[in-house]
Amino acid sequence: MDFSDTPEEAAYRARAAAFLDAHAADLPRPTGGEMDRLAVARRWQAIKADHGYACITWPREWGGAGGTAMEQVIFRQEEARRGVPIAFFGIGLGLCLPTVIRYAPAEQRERFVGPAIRGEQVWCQLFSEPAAGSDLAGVRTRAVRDGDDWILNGQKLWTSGAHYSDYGLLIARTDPDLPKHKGLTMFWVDLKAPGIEIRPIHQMSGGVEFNEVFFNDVRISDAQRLGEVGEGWKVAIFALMNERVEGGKDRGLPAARIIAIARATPAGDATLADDGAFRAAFADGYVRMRGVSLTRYRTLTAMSRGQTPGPEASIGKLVMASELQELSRRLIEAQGAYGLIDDEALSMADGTVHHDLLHAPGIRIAGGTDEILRNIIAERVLGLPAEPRVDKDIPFSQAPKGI
Amino acid sequence: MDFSDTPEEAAYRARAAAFLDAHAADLPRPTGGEMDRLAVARRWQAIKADHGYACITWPREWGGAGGTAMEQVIFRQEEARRGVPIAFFGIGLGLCLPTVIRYAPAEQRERFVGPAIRGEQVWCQLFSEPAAGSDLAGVRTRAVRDGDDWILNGQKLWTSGAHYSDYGLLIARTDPDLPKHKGLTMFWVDLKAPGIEIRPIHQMSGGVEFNEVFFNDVRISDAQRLGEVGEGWKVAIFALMNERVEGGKDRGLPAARIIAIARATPAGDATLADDGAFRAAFADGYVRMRGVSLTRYRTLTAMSRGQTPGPEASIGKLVMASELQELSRRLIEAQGAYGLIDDEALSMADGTVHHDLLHAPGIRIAGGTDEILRNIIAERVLGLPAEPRVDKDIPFSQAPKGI
Amino acid sequence: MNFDFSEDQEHLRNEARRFLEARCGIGVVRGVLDDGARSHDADLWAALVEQGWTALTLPEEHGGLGMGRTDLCVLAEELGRVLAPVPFASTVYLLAEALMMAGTAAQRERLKDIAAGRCIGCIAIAEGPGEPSPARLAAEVRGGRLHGVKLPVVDGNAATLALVLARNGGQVRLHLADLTDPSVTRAPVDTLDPARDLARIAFDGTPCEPIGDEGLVDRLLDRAAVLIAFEQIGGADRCLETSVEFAKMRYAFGRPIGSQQAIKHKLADMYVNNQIARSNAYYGAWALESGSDELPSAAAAARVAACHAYWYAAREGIQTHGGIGFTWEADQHLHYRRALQLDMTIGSPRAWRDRLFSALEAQADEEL
Amino acid sequence: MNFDFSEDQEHLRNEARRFLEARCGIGVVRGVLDDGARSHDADLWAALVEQGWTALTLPEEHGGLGMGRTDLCVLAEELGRVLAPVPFASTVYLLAEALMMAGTAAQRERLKDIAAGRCIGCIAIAEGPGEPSPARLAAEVRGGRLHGVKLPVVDGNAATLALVLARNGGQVRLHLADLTDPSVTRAPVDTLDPARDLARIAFDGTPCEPIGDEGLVDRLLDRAAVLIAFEQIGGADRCLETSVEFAKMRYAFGRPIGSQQAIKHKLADMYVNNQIARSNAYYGAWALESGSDELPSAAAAARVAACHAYWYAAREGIQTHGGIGFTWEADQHLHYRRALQLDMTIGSPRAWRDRLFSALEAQADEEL
Repeated sequence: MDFSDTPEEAAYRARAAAFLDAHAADLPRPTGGEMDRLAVARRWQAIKADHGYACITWPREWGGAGGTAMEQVIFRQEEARRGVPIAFFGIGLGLCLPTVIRYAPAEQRERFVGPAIRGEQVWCQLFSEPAAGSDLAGVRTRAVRDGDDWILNGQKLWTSGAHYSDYGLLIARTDPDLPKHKGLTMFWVDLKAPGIEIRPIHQMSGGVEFNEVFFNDVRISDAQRLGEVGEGWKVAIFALMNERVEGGKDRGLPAARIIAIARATPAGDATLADDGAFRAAFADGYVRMRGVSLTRYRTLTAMSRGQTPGPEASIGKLVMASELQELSRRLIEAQGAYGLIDDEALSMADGTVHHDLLHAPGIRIAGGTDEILRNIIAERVLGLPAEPRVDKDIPFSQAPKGI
Repeated sequence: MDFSDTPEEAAYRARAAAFLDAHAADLPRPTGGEMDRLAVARRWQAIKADHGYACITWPREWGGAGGTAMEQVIFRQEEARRGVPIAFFGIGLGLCLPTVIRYAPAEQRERFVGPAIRGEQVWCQLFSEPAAGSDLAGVRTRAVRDGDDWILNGQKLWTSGAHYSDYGLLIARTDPDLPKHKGLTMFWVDLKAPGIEIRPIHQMSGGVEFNEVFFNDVRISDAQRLGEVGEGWKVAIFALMNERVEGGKDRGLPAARIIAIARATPAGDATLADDGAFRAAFADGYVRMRGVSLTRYRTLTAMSRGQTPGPEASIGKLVMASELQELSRRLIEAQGAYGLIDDEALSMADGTVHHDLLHAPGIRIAGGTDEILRNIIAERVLGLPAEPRVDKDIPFSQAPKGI
Repeated sequence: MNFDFSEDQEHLRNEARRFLEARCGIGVVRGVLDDGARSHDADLWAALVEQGWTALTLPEEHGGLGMGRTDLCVLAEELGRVLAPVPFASTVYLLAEALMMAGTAAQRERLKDIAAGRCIGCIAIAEGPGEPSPARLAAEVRGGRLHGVKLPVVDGNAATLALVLARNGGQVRLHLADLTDPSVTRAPVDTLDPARDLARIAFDGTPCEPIGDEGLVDRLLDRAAVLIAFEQIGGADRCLETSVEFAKMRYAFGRPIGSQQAIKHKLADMYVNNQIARSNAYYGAWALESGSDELPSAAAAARVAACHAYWYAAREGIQTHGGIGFTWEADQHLHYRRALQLDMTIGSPRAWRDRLFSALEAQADEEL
Repeated sequence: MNFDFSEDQEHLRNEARRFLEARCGIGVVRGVLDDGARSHDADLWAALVEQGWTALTLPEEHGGLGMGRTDLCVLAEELGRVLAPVPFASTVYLLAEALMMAGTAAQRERLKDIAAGRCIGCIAIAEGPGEPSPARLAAEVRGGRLHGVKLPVVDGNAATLALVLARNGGQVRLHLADLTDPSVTRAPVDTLDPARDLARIAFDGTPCEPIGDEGLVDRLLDRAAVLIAFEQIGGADRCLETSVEFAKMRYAFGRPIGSQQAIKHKLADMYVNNQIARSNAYYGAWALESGSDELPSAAAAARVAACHAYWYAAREGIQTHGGIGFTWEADQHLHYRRALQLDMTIGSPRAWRDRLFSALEAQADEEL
């Protein structure tokens, strides 16, 4: 057991580091808002594309490097070490473009792949809806055939990045009289098309990361269809399978920071760091947070050995989100009434802990609720049987629906 | 808000107290084992029967006192205060005999009610089976018609007191080709009948409170049937409704005892009573245990106001069992390696805490598992919808079955 | 056995609920939440005063209605249900109680102002991070004048009269200080619950007078703990009701999410917590009303149970609602914020757990 | 990246598992459980010795195989799975480690006896209720002779050679004491896990010699914590497997209970706990093998996570099995008992949580 690279990995890491040292240092630091960050990210993406690092695991014919998943991970690690921008293109290159490459006609592939790899065009996914969250196949957005076109009507929800995206992958219901999973079809849409309205969603944490996207009689060509009519669920599964395995990133302050805060927080005649209840609770939370981080090394080891990590990676977010919520509450509670103060200038760690407390409920929901993740672990890792499904074999139009 | 009796309740309590003071003091203290305790309990039961206190809520025609549920509670409180024996007859008088009275022909009622009230005959219930625990209607014990008789074959499980009982209420499947709840019939059986074998169940706690009861070609008369053929489920529901509302009894040591133990347990340079982690955990457990006790007063208040308590009383056992498990583990853990010692002479509170730790898993299961109790609260108190049932409308013989 | 609210009290509850439904809809709460400049809803406050709510438990000779603390518990629960953005607890459970418990005849004259709505109270204890402790207290009275900074003070911007914990001679005790005095500087501070008022208050030689003895602050917090527990239970029950309703209406996989055990058992646990909290709070109410020796343990138990119940209900209420529950427009986060506000307003649950253990130790010593 | 067992180690595991399946069926465990007179299964112990398991990590010059601690982790996990009723941890993780870490040349000669199965070890620290603390320690060495009572001592009846914590001059340190000396009186005491040995040992002037310095006991427990964590994970994974299997086979309401979320999510949580424990234990194994400075925090984290995982798995394993899981004949309670035994054998999880915090504090100080 150790944390070292294999010789091949070490060699790749050296090459990647050399490239990054040569090119990443000159990147400007974004100073403004999101649009400024996007501009820098585009510039970096183009540089990576010029040197074959934009889509490491893709085949060379599509602009990739034909590399391994482990090489991709190593490159990301080296990027992260240097703080270069890596956001904005993940959904497009990870999920949308592989779907375009697989399902679109040749001339569309030619049209979209290059600009997407270079960061010139940004993609988002338009899957979730008000009534299709955990139950993703419950989409109600309608696509009705009209000659060589389709007319879209409906509402998508929780769309990351729609406001700066050029295109989106959209799943819509084309036949409500077929059973739920059978009446769906996948399309791509131009987000500048008439009839599309994008509204930001105001989150309880104060942030605005997601959008609602409304479709009012939006006309698209049948040429924008990806896969056969009625095969949308199959295409969606293909798209989502391409999503990067997310082991849950590290969340919350590092242990040393928390210990420093605890030592600075008076408690009785001593400090919070002397309080048995805090010490015990922190220790319990620490081993869980730490366990998730360490589990990622096990996942990487599997990848390094050429295996494909399975759904067991879903424990990451499940554990991290709840621990973050309880840890941040515990730190805030220990401040006494002062903990109520939600002001970056006054509260500990520049407000990070308060932000975590208000953000954690969203992490427990977004990208699979705690409950869905437990189902996935139970059914796909442990092999426990699924629950009875009452809506699988009846026409979607007749399936029971609520709000 | 207060804890005092209404004037009527106070008057009843005074009468009960006078009776108890006059008669209970002379009762011998049992010195031997279970059979000795049973003998004393029988004697006391007969005295109560002579004075109309044996079945306070029953109508006078059946030997009861036509009293209220609140009077029953008050009498039990006064009995408990004096430590008189109240075990052995609860299942018979609370559950079996009301069913006999409701469903048996007149001459059987005459035959059974008097001796049961006087404690001369003891009854048990024979409902649960290996494959019918949480899912009580899953009974597989077969009763096959043979002229004027029925032949019983099968196995009952978790039967309290079968080894000292004279009779039992038994539910059996009389038609496996009907749906699950429709092919059941209720009988009474004489536990001395040929073909019945009673074996004690050895529990993980070391105790023996329950039995397995095997039926091998046991022949009973159709006159022992209670209710119509196929109506057994209805009769069982009637029987179980008569079960006394059990708010969960107080479990574990009282707070003052636990604090004394904590003060006597060294921890670092001080004692466990000075340890922040223990103080916090104990406080959390205390409010839950205490909350259950206090909830019983609310239930009694409802009864005192003439209302019938509902399924909300099921929170008692749910909370108490888990808290008992964690509290006893915490106390044992705080002893360090010494906590491993399971010897009444050496371990705290004469071994009570160790007994609780080994007994708690059973409390979480017997009389409704934690999971079933949460279902009951969710469905019957909060009105949440039931889960889809796959086995309700098909012949029992064709329903999926496991171990 | 009579361990519940009386018929009269249930009548009072119905009246209060009707009144608050009409006057304290969620728009009133959001009005304060979204406007950083507003400490509370002044119209609602005026209406409460008019209804006699601030006068409910005050003696008749001071313009009060002379009713019991259990009656006040009823109002507390209803105020908690609707997230009322008013300084009721600070004024009625804390200031008025302090005056009634320990005020001199002259000090008690202020009760008339409370009854008439001319006086809003607050209690100023904290002076920065960490649970306050007498040893670390810096605020000091010298020559009858108060010096020091209190941060934060709940309802400190709205209040006219403060109870201030300060060092005075060798003692640490409460003082009454008029906040309209020019020596007082105060400003709002950002808070986790913007629907409630939070302030920084600096005293720079403010005239003040001591009230009660050194033990008053603890006795006062015990009493307030019971009343605030009812506010928490009101909020927690509201979260439960909303979540149950949503779980019946919201479908996934062709059936209500409330038919799934993950949701069903979560809501059952919420119900259990709320019942546990309610029963402990009833005992607290009984101890408060009857002047029982057990008030310290009863109050601490009520508070610990209520803090747990409200936090769980608010937290899992969001989770039950899924994505929509995480939006600003949904009301779930208002309870999440209020649960935290009530947790911290008179000492954190962490501190009260410890206090409960100490109270049980004292009781155990009594019994021996 | 290579954060997992190697191919060779997986091969060792397969061998070990096959061996234990053949030699340590549940009947072997119950044989010790049900017979108060037996401290361990001597046949199994002899077979382990013959397989070279006690010699695995010992140096070749003392008859050992010179393999690494990570290899020993593999055996620990397999022994934990099958609830092996043998004094392996006491002999190999504690006594042999102590001799290798700090023994004099003469003391290290004992390693040959361990390799050859002639010596069984134990560590004697506790002297009654409460986590041991140097300040309260009564056992004392006077003139090279040990006086005092140790209660309880895991494997104290089976052992031939003890590590005894005792006061010696101004220091509290470990000593080697031969338990076959006539000055030693020992007797079994009833234990929560009757499949494992627990003793009271009285020393009345027993010859002994110090081993290592004052810091040895803590360093030793850190090392043992990692190895015992693997035993716990072995047990916890076994509980999970058994429960999953049962939940697929056992039907209620016409479908497997494992299709109900109450059971499904319980087992998912069990899986998560076990994975968290495994990852922490791997890090502990790495720190142990590589001699990392982070061993104290890594070992404590491994132990805290493993105690939690095994307790949860054992406890909810019974619950998943329902009534049948509560019977003596079912094997669930053997894990419940063993989880408690391993929890308490080298200091409770309560004590180790505190130790983890202290270790993280020390690391944070280093980093600054």
